[in-house]
Amino acid sequence: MFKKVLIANRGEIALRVIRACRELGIATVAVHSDVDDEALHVRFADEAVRIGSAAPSSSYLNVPAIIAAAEITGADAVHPGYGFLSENAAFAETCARCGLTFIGPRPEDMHQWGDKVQARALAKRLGIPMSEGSGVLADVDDAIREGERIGFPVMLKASGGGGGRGMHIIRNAERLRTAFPQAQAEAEAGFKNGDLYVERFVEEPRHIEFQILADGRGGVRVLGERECSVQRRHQKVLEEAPSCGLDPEIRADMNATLRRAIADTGYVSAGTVEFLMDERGNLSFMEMNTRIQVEHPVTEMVIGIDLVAEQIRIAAGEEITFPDGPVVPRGHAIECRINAEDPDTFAPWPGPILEYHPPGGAGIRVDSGVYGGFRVPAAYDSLLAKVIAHGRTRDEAIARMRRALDETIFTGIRTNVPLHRRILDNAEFRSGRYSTRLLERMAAEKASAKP
Amino acid sequence: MFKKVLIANRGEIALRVIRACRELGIATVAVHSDVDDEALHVRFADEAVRIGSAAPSSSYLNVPAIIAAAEITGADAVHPGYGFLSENAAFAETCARCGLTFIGPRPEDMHQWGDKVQARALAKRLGIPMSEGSGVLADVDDAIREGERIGFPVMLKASGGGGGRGMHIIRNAERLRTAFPQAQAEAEAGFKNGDLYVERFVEEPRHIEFQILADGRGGVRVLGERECSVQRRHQKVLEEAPSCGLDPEIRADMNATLRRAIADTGYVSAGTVEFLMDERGNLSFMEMNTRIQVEHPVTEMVIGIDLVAEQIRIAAGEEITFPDGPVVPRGHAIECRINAEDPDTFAPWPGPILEYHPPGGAGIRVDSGVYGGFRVPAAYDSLLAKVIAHGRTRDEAIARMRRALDETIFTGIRTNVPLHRRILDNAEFRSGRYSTRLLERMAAEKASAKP
Amino acid sequence: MEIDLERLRELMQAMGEFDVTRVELEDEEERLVLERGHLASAPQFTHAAPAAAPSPAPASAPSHGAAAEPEGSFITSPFVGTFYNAPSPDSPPFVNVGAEVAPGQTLCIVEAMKLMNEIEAEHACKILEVLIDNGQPVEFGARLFRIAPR
Amino acid sequence: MEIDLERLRELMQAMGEFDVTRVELEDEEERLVLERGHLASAPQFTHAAPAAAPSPAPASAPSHGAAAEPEGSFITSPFVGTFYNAPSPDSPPFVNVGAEVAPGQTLCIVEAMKLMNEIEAEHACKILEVLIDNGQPVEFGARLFRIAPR
Repeated sequence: MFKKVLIANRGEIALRVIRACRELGIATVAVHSDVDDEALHVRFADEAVRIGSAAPSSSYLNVPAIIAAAEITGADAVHPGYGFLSENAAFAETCARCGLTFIGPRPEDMHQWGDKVQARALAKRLGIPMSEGSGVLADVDDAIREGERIGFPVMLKASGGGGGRGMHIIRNAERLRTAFPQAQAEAEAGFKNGDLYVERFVEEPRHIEFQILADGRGGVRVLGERECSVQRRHQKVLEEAPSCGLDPEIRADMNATLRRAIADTGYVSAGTVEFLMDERGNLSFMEMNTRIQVEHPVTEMVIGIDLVAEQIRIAAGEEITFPDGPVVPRGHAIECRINAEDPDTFAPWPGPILEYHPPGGAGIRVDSGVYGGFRVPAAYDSLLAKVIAHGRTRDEAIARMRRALDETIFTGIRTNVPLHRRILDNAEFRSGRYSTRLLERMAAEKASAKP
Repeated sequence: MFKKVLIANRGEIALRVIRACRELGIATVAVHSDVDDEALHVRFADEAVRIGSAAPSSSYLNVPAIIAAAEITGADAVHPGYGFLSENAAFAETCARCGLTFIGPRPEDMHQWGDKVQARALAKRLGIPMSEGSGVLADVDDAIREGERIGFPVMLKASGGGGGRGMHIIRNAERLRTAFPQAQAEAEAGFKNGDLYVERFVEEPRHIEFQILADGRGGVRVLGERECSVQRRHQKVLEEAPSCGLDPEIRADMNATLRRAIADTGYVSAGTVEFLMDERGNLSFMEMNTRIQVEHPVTEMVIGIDLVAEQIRIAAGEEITFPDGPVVPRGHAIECRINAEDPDTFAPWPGPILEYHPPGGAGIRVDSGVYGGFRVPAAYDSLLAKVIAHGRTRDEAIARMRRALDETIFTGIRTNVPLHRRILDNAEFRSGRYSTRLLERMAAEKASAKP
Repeated sequence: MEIDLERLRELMQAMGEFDVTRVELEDEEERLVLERGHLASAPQFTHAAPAAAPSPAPASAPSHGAAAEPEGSFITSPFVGTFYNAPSPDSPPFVNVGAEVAPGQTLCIVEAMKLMNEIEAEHACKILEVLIDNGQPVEFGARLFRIAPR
Repeated sequence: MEIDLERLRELMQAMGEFDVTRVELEDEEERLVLERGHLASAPQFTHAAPAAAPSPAPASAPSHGAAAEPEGSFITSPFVGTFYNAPSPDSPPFVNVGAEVAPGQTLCIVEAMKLMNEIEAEHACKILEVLIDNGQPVEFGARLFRIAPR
């Protein structure tokens, strides 16, 4: 097992990794920018190294500084968290070259799953269900031909995109003619890769993803699904496990398919395969994320396994610690991402937290990266804390989360707690039959309700 | 179901009940003394009524004021929490007379289990294993006769005592001769009842207790045991579930015995049967507590049931919500009681909490009744918060609790967090083979380690 | 106003030395209050919190006498219950505004558990204001009457 | 009202010095209230926390230059790495205390990932103190030299 792990991240996920390390008896090194001198991960790690200034490029994305911090503290492994360098294959390679274990997949896996077109081709080969779609489009005419073959509306996507960036809904051929060059230029500028492709567009899609874990020693687990359809502009807001929209037969099929796929490719570490579910309940592959995800706790709550601890153990060459077999989720879990933002305009709201009272009690877990008195920096994402509620049933989890939000207090800054309250009270959400358009519809209702 | 519940308590247990009520859709009324104007239960209840001054007799034990508060707010039920009026049969009767449902057992059950001698006689009749002991002692000579029959050392106990009060270890007949009149006078003064009895004294006892639940409609559950041997002067400090000292066969026997006993007596609501376990693993009945207990969360963590919600539902005439069948604890849970006290001298340490950071993350539950900025009053017990850790195994739960304590921060007051750290690091505790004398022995070791 | 800075500094220094957090001095002509630091700031924080916090459901206690904070002396309720200004619905009130009240005189009733608790004046005083409406609930310490002591 | 700004400033300064948070002065004609800290109290709280809190394991960062807080101007490290005062173990130091340094002159090396990063003086200055021992690790922003600008 590792003696000392450097966490190349900040906020709640840095705390999450520090906690897993402490429970495994591993010393921890936090790295941080100068605006994070007082951050919680700095306070709670065994050692902390200031590596740069506020701009991520100077600190949390600054590979030489992070490696140097590992060198001077004698760390033997690096956990990248999510975001920042977590899916950067070059960083993983650099770690390996410098004698540091990167706690995550092999660089080649990060590479091939990171490129949208390669990933689609690989997934197809592995028998993972796909939406109808094209290869890389040669030009506008090719795009129109493919669009007509698949049937409009289609989604025009950038090969290098991800997380909702570089995507356009196209409802007819004329629109495609104007949108294509524009999207190409955007992709060129944004991802340094102008490749585009089209896919069938689903009007009321649901976002379903499967948690996988593999130890590279023959141990492979598919740990059930998460429903992440409560999204705003492709940013997840609230997640649950299991999904109440997934057909049990499709769930069983997918478990078998993904198990085979992961075993075939020799993938190691934790990962998530994301799917879009159409109105008839059919899944189609979106992407594979080669990291631990923000919403991993909802899976942990229903299966009783510490995924980050497993990830660290696997990186240290150990086997998965829990037996193979069908995964039966115990109860239901919901996660609310509490962001420092205006609950209506979604404008980020950094600044000093005057008072902080996290929720507690039966069935409530809080993963936070802040404390009363902490000044939320403007330089990073606005996630303050994740509140996770577990119950025997979905209704119990909803009731529990509803009361937990009532006792979640932040003063000094604005948070999206009121938005979460509205979601939990929304009839469509409560019914369990909702799509990724839920929030959009709620916003429209709210706007029309005002005179 | 009730529309509005008044909580006749304060601190973490008042919060605990408010949480359960909110999840059940029940409005809540807090009552409070004037020094608790800013207390968390006052802030989080739907309504709050100031009922008296700091002295418990003027507020939290003031029956007319509590009933009046229920009347003016229109509450239809009262939850007494633990301590204060929770085992006061007269209060339960007054509630009933005033048309309020007392959320707890029937007054007659509270009465018969509350009197030590009646309780012993009842337990004996119900086939619950007993330590060798006497009936009420007529005089000193009777005491010596009984002591010699049972064999010294014996414990001399007051019928009206409880929670460690009114107990004396007697190692020989001569000592008994002097101790008897003294104990009688104490009992007379302390409990208004001079009755005494003797019991076999165990040198290395463990405290084992079983959680029971009965709905008065035929539903009876025995929900496994808790180990509460980490005690200081008969005050529990840390509890776990399950016990690693209990013989599985005895556990199964006891489940069957208690099930029958509860069904036979027609007991309703939650309750706890406390046992003393001797060095050979034999249990003997100590007492039955007719209330929810401080340490109920460790049971909740391993069985996944909200005991307070069940208690409220039962009082409203509903059935137990989970199916009958053998209770298999899922994993292991530990609770640390965080008190405002000096970790070495145990002197209470009331005052303003300047900064409060509760632990979080996977497997951690916090039940607290305070916040940063709250001034802990000197008038009440020193329990600030309960930290509960759950793991797949006892070792995992210990590791988790250990790191949770490291991130539990209170400034401005002293707490017993350092004591809990020492307990978790103690080899005897970690081995699982420890008795109620653990803390005493640790204190002696610490004292002798100092030059 | 003359500020004797040197004396003030000395006083402040002494406060720090002995960890004194508040000094109040008053004579016929002048009044001086000094408050110091660390410990003083915590209760303020406490106090500010409930007001500033988005309380899940604001404690709508039946009668928070302190809300408007009129100045003066008060008779407060020693009981939780329902306030009655007269012995029966048909009777005239025990006291009206302007009444001069003798020690031991009944001012009102606070009813709880069907018991009519008569609240009596401890000292002689004049009733300046009746702060609770007839039949309204009151909590412990609620202000019932504003008075002028005599 | 006449505002004696100078006296008030002095009083304010004294308040800061002795951590006094409130001054109230009143005489027949005037009343003066000074309060310190409200807005400042939140960051102070923040700041006090890490120091006061029983940190599970105090951040034993390789080099927190700010610890002793000597006064003056400093040259800080733009990199995380290991500090070397000379180009090789056998060479004399790039600069010694008392050295007058020209802009662009190499002062030391911070090594990271086997790369020797030469730290140069931006402006002309005089070296008053070398704050890091040879071969010691430094973090971003760590103070390397105390200097006198010229």
